[in-house]
Amino acid sequence: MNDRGYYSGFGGMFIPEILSTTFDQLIAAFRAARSDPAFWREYEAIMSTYSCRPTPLTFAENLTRHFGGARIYVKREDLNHTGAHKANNVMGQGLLVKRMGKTRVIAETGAGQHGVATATMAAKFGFECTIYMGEVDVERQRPNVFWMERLGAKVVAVRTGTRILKDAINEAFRDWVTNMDSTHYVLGTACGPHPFPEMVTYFQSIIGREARRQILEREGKLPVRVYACVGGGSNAMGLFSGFLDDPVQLVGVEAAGRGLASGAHAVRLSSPDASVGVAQGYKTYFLQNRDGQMKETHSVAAGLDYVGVSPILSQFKEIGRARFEAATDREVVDALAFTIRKEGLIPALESAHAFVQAFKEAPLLDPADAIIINQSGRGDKDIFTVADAFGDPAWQQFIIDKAERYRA
Amino acid sequence: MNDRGYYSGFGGMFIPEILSTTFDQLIAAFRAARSDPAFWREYEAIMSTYSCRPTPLTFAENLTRHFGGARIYVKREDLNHTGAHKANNVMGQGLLVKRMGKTRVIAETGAGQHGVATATMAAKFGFECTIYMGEVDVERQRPNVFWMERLGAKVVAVRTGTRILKDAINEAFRDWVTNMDSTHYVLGTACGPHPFPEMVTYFQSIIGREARRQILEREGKLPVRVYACVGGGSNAMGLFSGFLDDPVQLVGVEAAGRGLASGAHAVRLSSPDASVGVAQGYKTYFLQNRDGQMKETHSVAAGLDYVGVSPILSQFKEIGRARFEAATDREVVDALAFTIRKEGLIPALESAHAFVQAFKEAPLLDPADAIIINQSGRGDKDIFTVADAFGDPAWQQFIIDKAERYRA
Amino acid sequence: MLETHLRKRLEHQEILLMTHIVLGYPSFEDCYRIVEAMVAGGVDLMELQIPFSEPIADGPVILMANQQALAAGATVARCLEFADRVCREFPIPFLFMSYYNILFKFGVDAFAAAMADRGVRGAIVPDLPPEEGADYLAAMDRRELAPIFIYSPNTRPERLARIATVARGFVYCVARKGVTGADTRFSAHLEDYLRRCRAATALPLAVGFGVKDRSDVEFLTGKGDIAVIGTQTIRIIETQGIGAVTPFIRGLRP
Amino acid sequence: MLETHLRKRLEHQEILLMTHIVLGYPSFEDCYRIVEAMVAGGVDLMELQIPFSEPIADGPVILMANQQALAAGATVARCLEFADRVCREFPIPFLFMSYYNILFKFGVDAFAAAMADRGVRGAIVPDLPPEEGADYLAAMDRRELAPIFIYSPNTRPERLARIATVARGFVYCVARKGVTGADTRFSAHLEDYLRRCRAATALPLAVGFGVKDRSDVEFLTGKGDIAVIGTQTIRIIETQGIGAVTPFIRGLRP
Ligand SMILES: Cc1ncc(COP(=O)(O)O)c(C=O)c1O
Ligand SMILES: Cc1ncc(COP(=O)(O)O)c(C=O)c1O
Repeated sequence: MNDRGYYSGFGGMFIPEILSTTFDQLIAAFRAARSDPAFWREYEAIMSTYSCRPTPLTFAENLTRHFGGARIYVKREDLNHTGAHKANNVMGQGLLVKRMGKTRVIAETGAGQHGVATATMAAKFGFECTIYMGEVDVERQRPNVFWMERLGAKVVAVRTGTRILKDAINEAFRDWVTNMDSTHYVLGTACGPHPFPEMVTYFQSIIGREARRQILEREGKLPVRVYACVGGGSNAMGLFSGFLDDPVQLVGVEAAGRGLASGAHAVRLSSPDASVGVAQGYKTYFLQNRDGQMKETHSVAAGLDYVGVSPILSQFKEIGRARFEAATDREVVDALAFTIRKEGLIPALESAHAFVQAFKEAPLLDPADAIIINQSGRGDKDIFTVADAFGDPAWQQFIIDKAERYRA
Repeated sequence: MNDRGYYSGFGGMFIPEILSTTFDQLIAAFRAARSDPAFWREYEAIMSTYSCRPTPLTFAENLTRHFGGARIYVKREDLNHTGAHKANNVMGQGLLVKRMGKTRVIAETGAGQHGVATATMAAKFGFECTIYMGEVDVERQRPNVFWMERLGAKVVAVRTGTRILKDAINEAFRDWVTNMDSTHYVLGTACGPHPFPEMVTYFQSIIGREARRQILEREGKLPVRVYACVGGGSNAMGLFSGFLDDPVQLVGVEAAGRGLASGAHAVRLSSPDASVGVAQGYKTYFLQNRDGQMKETHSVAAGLDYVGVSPILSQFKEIGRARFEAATDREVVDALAFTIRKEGLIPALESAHAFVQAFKEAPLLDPADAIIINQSGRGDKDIFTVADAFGDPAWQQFIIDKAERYRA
Repeated sequence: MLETHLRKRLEHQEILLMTHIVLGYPSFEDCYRIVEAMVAGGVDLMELQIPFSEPIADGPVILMANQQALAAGATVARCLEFADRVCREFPIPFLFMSYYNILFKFGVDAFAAAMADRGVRGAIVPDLPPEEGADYLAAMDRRELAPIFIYSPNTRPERLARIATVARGFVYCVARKGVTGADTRFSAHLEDYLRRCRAATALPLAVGFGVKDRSDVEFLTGKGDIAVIGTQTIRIIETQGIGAVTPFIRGLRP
Repeated sequence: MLETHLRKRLEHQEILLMTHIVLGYPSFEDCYRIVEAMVAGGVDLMELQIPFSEPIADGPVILMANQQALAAGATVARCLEFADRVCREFPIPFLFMSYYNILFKFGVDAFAAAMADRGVRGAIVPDLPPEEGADYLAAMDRRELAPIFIYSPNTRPERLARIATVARGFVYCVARKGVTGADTRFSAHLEDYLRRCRAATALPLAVGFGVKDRSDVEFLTGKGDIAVIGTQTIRIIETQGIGAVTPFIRGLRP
């Protein structure tokens, strides 16, 4: 049988029989698109006219000076339309959906970022759109729900399981097994059954391609290390893709939440709480118990709060091609505050994980060296979380006053 | 005496004596910068590495199809860092501040957009920063206040006058007459005493320069009309600048608020409630009474809620170089909802004013013609206002629940 | 072997009945009483679902049952114990149904061994297509256990044939697109589909997803060999109690 | 002419006192009583501020007074009426102080005519630099009214001289950077600055911004010709009432 997307034994296609034909079609459509040079051109054209690609590579002069080590560059995925790298993936899949002649898209979302991106793409391409979102996330990410609805998407609050991202994925699959003929499932990260890890990586590779070209233009040489946060792994794979054949250290940063020892985290690649398993259609490291039941995860960054991880990153871990670290909620909020103050950049809480690790390592590197941090998204979407992390009393008063007026 | 920035009698420099030397310096610094080709290059370099310039020109295919007239293009200033065209102005002035060797910046803000942009620039350049904001605006734009504070700015709630934008401008001037030696006042729009209208226009002209080049590339010809909302006039002047010498109709759209007849609006260039006057350092059309006392203004878009208007636009009105229209709050919310749904674009409420007028005119134009709408900023900053305009009950419940938790 | 057993039963019954329970829901004690009631009602074979936290192919009713079973403390070990007991005490074949991670974490070979040990006759693993199941097939084969595979209305002819080469016991024909528990229109369309299934394999055909009552079973009679009653029994227990199970099952066939 | 009048007074007083009120604050009636009290206390001349909605050069105290006067219904017409009355009833020169828009909307020439009509002797318009004031200068000149201009510590020497060519009556020397009402350190620095002002113009010098008490006035004596007491009298009225005004003014000079 033909290629099923294995990466050193991770990955695969663990899908219900009813989807086999759908996946065959998807793989064929993706293969055809990828081998058609016009397709990537079309993709680049839409990304540069509808979103803002190439996104800039910003030299963080003040951070560099402060840490006194490597020259710190920031890849600005936050400047994408809808505010994160998620746009790259959805627009790419949107073009495929058009090629496949489908008329409806569905997606899961945790932070809401991928949901907004998908709903945006659907509005642009004229697709019907349903977004599945764990009830817990619907509650904590209401602004994103509001925009998805304005964009014309139906947002379904998933009330099963732990009512977060993984449950939304399950629910999206349940929709898909019912409506596969009209519907494409726009998976939001480099996870899930083949060809999603490969396909999402392909679209996100635009990050790394640009970053490589940009850093060569600016520094005349490659960076020594590149940093990305790891939720499902798509922004990390996107950045890493640009440097796979180079002598560049790839550093992925997972969410250590309240600390590795607390159990309240989402560290799959460097924690004894994780082990290899098969769920949501693919084989990778999962946070699961001995029976194979998935555990609850935690991160201050909703977009990293996920039990699985890209099988390609599991491979990178296994073969030593990437190094994985973790950052706690506290470290993340501190790095976020510091980055805002020093550079006027507001990384998403997810992205701030990458900043934490880069800040730890930059001082130890040679001032002649460069590093790149992937700012996968912008943090103003996180105001409800960030304001809480800072415990800002004026913000709380504002909300209380607002509520008072709504009650009246 | 030398040039004092008059445009068919509008403009001028009505400044307290104590600022005369400061303005002399500023004019000299601006002249020197403008005649130094390296300066614009430096400006473009920072805008393309720190913000996302050139911003895209997006073809609004669905809107075009829907209206069945001119081909509608959208200039995407919403993709700037900090989410609006305000970034262009503040980064430019920031470079001037560095040239002048000052160490502190102050700014007024209404919507909060210019405050966030200035605070961002200050963080990036390492300046001290104080932002003046009417108390009413502090209350309705709390998220922006939160970010300004995180960016290290001191936000002063102005409790005098009508406690909105114009009062914040007065208060910023009061600061400036005290601290002019260390401090530059980063005025946020193409208003105020000379050289601000000219200088802000100069920096914002990057919008029009790009848009002209882009539309020629895409359409092979000039647009027949270009549309921009008009608060102080900076985004309009920015776009218009690209087409001054061309046979292109320039259309500015002011805020008709609850309707021209209601008195609750901010229409200065096409309303009998406005007349020529002198305030805040310059001569232009103001919404004022017979004695010359300024009136209260209203718009659903905080950034258009201002009594004065760029003297250059007053000239354009006078000499017929531009046409001015107005859009009501209701029309604006409808156009916003429609644009989100059709194109996946979320214009700021300010920008949506330009969309309203373009939508009225597009069907009457030839399908072979192109028009450009300036999307001066992104609307997700407006969620508290937009959610109220839509009366979204789920949003209200979310805020009430959040408040409950803060009270506990 | 399972297939032989089923063929024998089919000599006496025009159509067999297979039911489904989620182990540990509402409790293991109740599950025992339900099995008892089902056997009394005349079921021919049963699926015992080992609950999983991510039951991707199940609809809301069974999904909730999975979650509640886990919340109440169901483990794989207790499920094996339960299977051990019912296989000893009741004269019908039992199958495990679960998702692949349960087998994978247990060790596929160890899991097959544990099944054989306890007398479980086969397994249905809806997220394990044959292409991903080489180890599983080998382990099941070694112990003469039946790996039950699935046909769907979307499965292409050449794939139906390929699946037939590895399937044992019977083939589970999903009656329609969708998850468990939703309504199925029993139609000419379905008849057509079952004809295609029959052409692809010599194994008995189970037909599942949406079988609710006697008229459904009647419709299937002559077209399939086994009617699978899944979600409907859970609904009956939830609304009418375990006492209603025996008469319900009994009423499904004339 | 105003200058001549002031020179005459200066023959009898080492330093003159100029006070400031915002017309209509707290009310026109109270304003009248305040003028009465100030004249009784011995002020030599007074600024009558016509309130404006955007008093850009004023600090919080006078700013608030402007707003409250407007909120209470102060209009330019009522201010002119008031000026008419006090000019007739009190033997000191009165000046208008306001922002340019008030004059501009009234019509600059009409405004000068109205001043002349009512006996107001000059005007201070802090947001109207001489370069913007050609019409105003002409209108004032035609009626022998004094356009009072401002010197600031930041004004360059050549500009001091240029302003001197158009100024009439006296020159208002702002003692420091900032708005009205903030504290001023009366220092050697200030002395220096006033020496520069003196060198630039032959007109009498008024010194304002921050004069609060007798020691401030003493400091200024010999360096300037007119001490301007602005915000401080408003504070005194707000905290001690109008009754405190006469003794306060009286106590400013020995
Ligand atoms: C801004 C941002 N960064 C990172 C992530 C994590 O996803 P991934 O690991 O696929 O990049 C998310 C997910 O929502 C996100 O919104
Ligand atoms: C997004 C946006 N557009 C427009 C404006 C109006 O300003 P201007 O007329 O100077 O462009 C503002 C002001 O805050 C704004 O935030």
